[in-house]
Amino acid sequence: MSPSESAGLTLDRISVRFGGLVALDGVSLRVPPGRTVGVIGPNGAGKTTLFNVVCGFVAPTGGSLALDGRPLRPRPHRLARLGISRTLQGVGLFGGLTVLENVLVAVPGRPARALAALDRCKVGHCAGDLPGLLPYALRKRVALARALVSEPRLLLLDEPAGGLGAGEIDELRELIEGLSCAVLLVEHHMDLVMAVCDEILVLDFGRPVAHGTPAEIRTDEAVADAYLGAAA
Amino acid sequence: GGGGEGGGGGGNTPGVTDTEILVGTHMPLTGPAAAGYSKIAPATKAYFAYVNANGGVHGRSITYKIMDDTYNPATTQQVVRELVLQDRVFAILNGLGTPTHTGVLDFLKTNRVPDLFVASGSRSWDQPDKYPGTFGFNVDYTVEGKILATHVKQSQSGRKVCFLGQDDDFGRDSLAGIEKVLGPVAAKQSYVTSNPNVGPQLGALKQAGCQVVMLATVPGFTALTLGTAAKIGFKPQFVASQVGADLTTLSKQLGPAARLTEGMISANYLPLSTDDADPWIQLFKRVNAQHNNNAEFDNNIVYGMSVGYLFTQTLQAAGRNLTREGLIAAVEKGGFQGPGFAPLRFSAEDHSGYGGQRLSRVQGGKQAYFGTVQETDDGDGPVRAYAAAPAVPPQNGIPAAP
Amino acid sequence: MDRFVFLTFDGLSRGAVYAAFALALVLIWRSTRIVNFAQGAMAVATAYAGYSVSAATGSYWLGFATAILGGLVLGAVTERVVMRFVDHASPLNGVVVALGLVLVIQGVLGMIYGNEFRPAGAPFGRDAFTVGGVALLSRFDLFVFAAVATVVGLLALLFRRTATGLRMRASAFAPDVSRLLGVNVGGMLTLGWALAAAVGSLAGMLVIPTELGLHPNAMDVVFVSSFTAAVVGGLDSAIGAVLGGLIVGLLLSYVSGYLGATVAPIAVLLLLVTVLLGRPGGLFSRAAARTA
Amino acid sequence: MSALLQIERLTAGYGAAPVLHDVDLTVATGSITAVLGANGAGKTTLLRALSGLLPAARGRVLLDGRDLRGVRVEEMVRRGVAHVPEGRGVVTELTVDENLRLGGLWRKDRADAKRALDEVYELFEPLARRRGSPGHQLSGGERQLLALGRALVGRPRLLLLDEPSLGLAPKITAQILRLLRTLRDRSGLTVLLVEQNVRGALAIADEAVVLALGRVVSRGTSVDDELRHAYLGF
Amino acid sequence: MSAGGGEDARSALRERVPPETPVTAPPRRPGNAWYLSGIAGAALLIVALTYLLPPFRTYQLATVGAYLCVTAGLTVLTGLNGQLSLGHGALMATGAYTVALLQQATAGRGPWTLPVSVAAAIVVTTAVGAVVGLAAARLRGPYLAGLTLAVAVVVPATTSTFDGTFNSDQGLSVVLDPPPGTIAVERWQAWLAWTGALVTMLALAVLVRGSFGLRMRAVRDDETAARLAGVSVARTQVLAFVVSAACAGLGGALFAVLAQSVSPGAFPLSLSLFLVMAIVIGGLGSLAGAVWGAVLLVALPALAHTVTEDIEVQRLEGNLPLALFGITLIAVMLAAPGGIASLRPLRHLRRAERERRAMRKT
Ligand SMILES: Nc1ncnc2c1ncn2[C@@H]1O[C@H](COP(=O)(O)OP(=O)(O)OP(=O)(O)O)[C@@H](O)[C@H]1O
Ligand SMILES: Nc1ncnc2c1ncn2[C@@H]1O[C@H](COP(=O)(O)OP(=O)(O)OP(=O)(O)O)[C@@H](O)[C@H]1O
Ligand SMILES: [Mg+2]
Ligand SMILES: [Mg+2]
Repeated sequence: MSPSESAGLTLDRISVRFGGLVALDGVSLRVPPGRTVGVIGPNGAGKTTLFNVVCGFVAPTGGSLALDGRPLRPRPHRLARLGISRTLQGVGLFGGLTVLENVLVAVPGRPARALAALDRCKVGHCAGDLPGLLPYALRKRVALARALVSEPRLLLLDEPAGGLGAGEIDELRELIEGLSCAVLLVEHHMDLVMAVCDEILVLDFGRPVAHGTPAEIRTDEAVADAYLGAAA
Repeated sequence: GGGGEGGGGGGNTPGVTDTEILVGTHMPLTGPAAAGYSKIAPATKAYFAYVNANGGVHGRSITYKIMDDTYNPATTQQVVRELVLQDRVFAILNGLGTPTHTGVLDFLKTNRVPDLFVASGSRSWDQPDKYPGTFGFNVDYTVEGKILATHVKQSQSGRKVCFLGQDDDFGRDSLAGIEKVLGPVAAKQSYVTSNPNVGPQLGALKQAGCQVVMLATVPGFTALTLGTAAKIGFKPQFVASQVGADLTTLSKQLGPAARLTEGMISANYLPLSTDDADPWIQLFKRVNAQHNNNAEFDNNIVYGMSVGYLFTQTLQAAGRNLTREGLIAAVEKGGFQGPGFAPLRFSAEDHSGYGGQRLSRVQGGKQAYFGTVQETDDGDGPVRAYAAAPAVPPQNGIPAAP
Repeated sequence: MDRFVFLTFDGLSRGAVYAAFALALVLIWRSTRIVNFAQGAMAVATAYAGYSVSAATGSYWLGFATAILGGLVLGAVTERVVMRFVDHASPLNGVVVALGLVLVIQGVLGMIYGNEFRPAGAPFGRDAFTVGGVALLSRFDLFVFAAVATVVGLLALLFRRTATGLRMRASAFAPDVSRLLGVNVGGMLTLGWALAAAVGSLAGMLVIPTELGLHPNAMDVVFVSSFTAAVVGGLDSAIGAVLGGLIVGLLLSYVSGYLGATVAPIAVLLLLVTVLLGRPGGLFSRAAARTA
Repeated sequence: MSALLQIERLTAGYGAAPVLHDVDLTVATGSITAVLGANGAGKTTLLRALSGLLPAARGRVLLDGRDLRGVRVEEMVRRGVAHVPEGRGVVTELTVDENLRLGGLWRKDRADAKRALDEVYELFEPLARRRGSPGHQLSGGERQLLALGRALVGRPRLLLLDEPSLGLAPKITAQILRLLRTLRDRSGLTVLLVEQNVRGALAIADEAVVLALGRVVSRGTSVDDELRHAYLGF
Repeated sequence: MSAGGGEDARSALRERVPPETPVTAPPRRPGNAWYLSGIAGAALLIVALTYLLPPFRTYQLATVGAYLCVTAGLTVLTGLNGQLSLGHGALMATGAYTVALLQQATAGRGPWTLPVSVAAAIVVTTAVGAVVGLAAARLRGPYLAGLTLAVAVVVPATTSTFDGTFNSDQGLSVVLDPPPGTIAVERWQAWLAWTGALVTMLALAVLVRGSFGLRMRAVRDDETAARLAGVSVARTQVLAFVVSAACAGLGGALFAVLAQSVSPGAFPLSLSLFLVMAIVIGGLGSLAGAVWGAVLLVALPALAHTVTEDIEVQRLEGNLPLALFGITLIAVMLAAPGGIASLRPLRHLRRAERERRAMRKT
């Protein structure tokens, strides 16, 4: 493989089982640098599990991972060093830490960078507050700032638009479009996914059922049937 | 000494005024170790109340300050310092427990506080060179072990003798005394107070075919041992240290199983609480009724009052001009006779306390003495009969000045 | 061999007693998510009440019933009067209040009854049946086993089969959500405390006769062993508590018998380390929660 | 149509400063009311005040014309009010089945509670697959379904939904919105629907209320463009 | 004892209620210089007190200092890192015995032996703490409590199993040189204890303020998020345990020096439990709370005894103070759930202000 071909994150036939439940079943995917890849699928299809595999929370029962062509054995707390960061479905902030401290955890001792990341996500003015008192949308931005502050090469976003209003989703879209790093995006908000993704993987019951450009996915009947329903 | 002057030691002896002598003690009043012991200090205090009600000692009344240390040596440190530094007591009397009291020996020495009649049979109190102000009271565990073992040797010869003891100085010193007389025992087991199951130990003794089991146990564990032995059908002759052989305590704890104490052999140096014919018991019962809320009368109360009596004796001997040095000199001068029928041998070289015991046996649900008083030392000296006649209490129940 | 058999039965009868008390801890953990450090002291308090009644009436069983009923009442009152007002924002607040309760109960018992041992009656003989000269179990031991089995059965029934059991668990995990679903959370907590204290009292009635006797601190040591047992078994599992109790009982017996009594606590620590390193939630823990 | 719920000058909040100011609102029986508003407008606070989780500082709430003051939270379900809180409220230590059963425990009609349970399993097939799994294993969307299903097991008359579409796949969201409409039509269910998915909510709502900074700034059958821009961001 | 989980359900309704803000972590925290001057002020105050107070009060002051080392370390572990330890009494015993043994071994070699022994006590306890911490890092809630409880219970067993070294129940005496010059013993003891305490406080304050403190609190709040932010949960927990063990070792060493003796009875399970009570009642996670806790550990039992001293009724002696002590604990806990350190009126003002700002933002 040439370096350009192996650059970025590669998932090769990843499978995950929880007891009798097959959460992922032979999923292969490549996320080259700078590219935005969407992962969509019905609830319980295995999207978050896929993230968990990349982050090392779940050990795959089959298949392998590679980063820049080298095999990857991820451990969550070492991801940042590999240039990977992730947001959690929901918020996942530290309730007892101020907003600034929440971000500082990822870049200890560098408040300037933390503040810059907060400003970039338009929550710099809340730096001294406890996240519990902020509206949901602002909390999600803080979580995003914490993921961005380490300047990752690959960003995993798990439902970043969940709970956001239309205006806020627009702002989020601009923010994602402005990122130079690769992005792996799990999201149920189709407008956002279609707008920002270069390619989309569709999972159903842990199996890849479609993979293509947004335009291709939009018209894929299997996808419409399993995931989008009549609403699409 | 100027008999006419009022001031104790020129007025600057701590804890002593013209009208009062303040003494303190540390005792476990609460917590797991309090059982039995919590009654001692109140009994001593009751005896002092009796003395005070009858005019006190050289015109001074005795105030006894009891501090609860829950048998925790760290707490003992606190409360003894409070007594000495804050309350400025004249002396510490009858502080209870080996590990607890060991910790304050140095402090008391540095502060030159008389440390009288420690309530434990450890040999540590008898170190006149190192701790000139500290005196014991109890028969030490080794002496007791020798006396009990001598009886076993004489009356149970040829039988298999074993030992069960607490895993501390009590058990160790006791066993040392026993083995001085009997040589190595056939089997020995130990227990820790934090594990109230002596089944495995007694099972082992039973299997070893023990016929006599000598106990160095606290009352709770004596009862437990008797109960457990009965449970597994093990019926040796039990020979128990005085520490854990108070029949009142044992019967109460065993409840309906109190008959298990039948035949148990032990030894003591004070009259037994159940011996109503003894004049000391009559005196102490009177004091108990008047000044101790008529608390249930047992050997702990006899013990506490005996300590009170001895201390009153030493105060009388120390004279009107009371100083700490004077008190220690008075104790070292010795010659005290009181409720105890064994020799109290205080001298400048010996700070150990009672040096002998008389054997007792439980018979028909009552504990009774038999044989003569025996005395010995904690070395290799022989066990001998001690012939002196027991003292009778003075008419008013208060020792007179010599 | 005889020795081994003897120690095994000795350990089992001891373990059954730990199991009984561990069950009470499990019960309150499942129904309130609190490790009740006052459980031992509460059991002692009711055992004293039972003792007083037994002494006055001469009937063991009247005292027994008094203790169990007393447990129900004491548990309910403790929840209503004290625990309800504890701010559970920090889970340690409840622990500290429970420790405070221990001191109060022990102090009050000491004031009423004195810090001395009192005999704790047993309904059945404690003399063991012997087979081939080896003492096995006594009738009292069998009574303990039967009582423990009954409690395990009833608890399993309560938590697995009844709506009340479900309500109790839900209230413990998520009080606010449970209220939204119509569960009387306050009532469930009271019930949980009452039942747990009653089981604790039962355990106390089973334990104390095998101990030194009735004393304000009588359950201190038992609490430690039983808590260990519950942790070994997994605090959410009644079966785990019983198994943990038996394991701890056997271990203590073997170690005391073969190595000496002083080594026993060290052996218990090693047991805990071994079990918990393998299964951080105890032997009967469920699968670890999903984290992300 | 009669009013099921009347809110009069309701003021409520956390600590000293109120979040809701003098909210007036009437909700007709058998209607779906969409409650819209920017983040932090007070939508969640309104629902909490209605179900009694948050005591009102001032004003009152009437259900069937009866004042709800002093009615305990656990009493509300018996009056037919079900609240699906923000963030789902799945009891993660209990299994899916236990969570669902919990929703119907208060009902006297055990047979119907059982029937309702089966209906939920039929309706939400992902839950049926995971009956015995503890809640903490579920995916985000599965938890949302569980919370909704649990509310339905109680067959409420008034359903307070706080962002039910959060984390749900589009197909399921649509299914749920359809379901609400069906229930309204068939059994006269009344719904107060807090949604960020404004389009979807407006599509099924009979009425829309817009909250801003804790005050009702608009109500009616539709939301005009100006408000849309001002408060809803599109 | 953490309620096992229920995260989802709980956060659904409570997420907005912030947990008790750790007092050591206000938004704008003072700099190191501020701490240094604070410590210097405290040192002056202590010296002054040792000249003003009578000897026994000075001794109590010294005891507070020794306790403070332990409570400060424990509150960091439990309050900031979320790990409950019921075994700190055993760690204190480790430090105390190390000092006793070393002082015996080096008796009469000069005044330098004491600092060396104390340092060695810290090192040994740190090592023991690392072992316990390694096991503890895998455990949560009551399981951690159970393990540490077993550690606490092991002290007497160890001393009697190896009684050749530790001398069983009776323990060892600590050989000490007399204080230099004409300094009174109690005053000297207070100086020693508070030197240790203030150094501990300074070190912990700096540590808590720095990135390690941040990591600890992150781990306490959300382990998953902490790991994703690059924090090694296990390492943080072990380190926190080690730090707090070092503090306990120092505290235990000072204890031995104050008491001039060590024995297993001085480190019972109840000591470990009282330490936890002290930090909770003082104010969990706050160094100020640790000070309150240490003061209470010394003052409250004494106070309960003094109050009841004049009541002379059979069976009340000892028992009444005990009950009173318990009632006080309960009452304080009910009245001040955040601990005494949270009671300062200032704190409320500051929080209210922050909340108001948070609301205005929206
Ligand atoms: N640790 C686990 N143990 C057991 N089952 C699990 C575990 N983690 C995930 N699952 C199951 O695997 C399936 C996939 O879960 P996952 O969280 O990946 O779904 P998802 O695609 O992210 O769904 P959603 O859109 O609802 O978030 C689900 O059915 C879930 O219940
Ligand atoms: N527990 C609380 N303590 C203090 N303030 C709170 C609390 N909960 C919410 N708030 C504040 O009340 C205001 C309204 O919050 P609410 O949750 O009702 O908004 P919302 O409209 O539901 O927003 P979202 O779309 O984010 O869910 C916000 O400013 C929020 O910061
Ligand atoms: Mg997901
Ligand atoms: Mg909301």
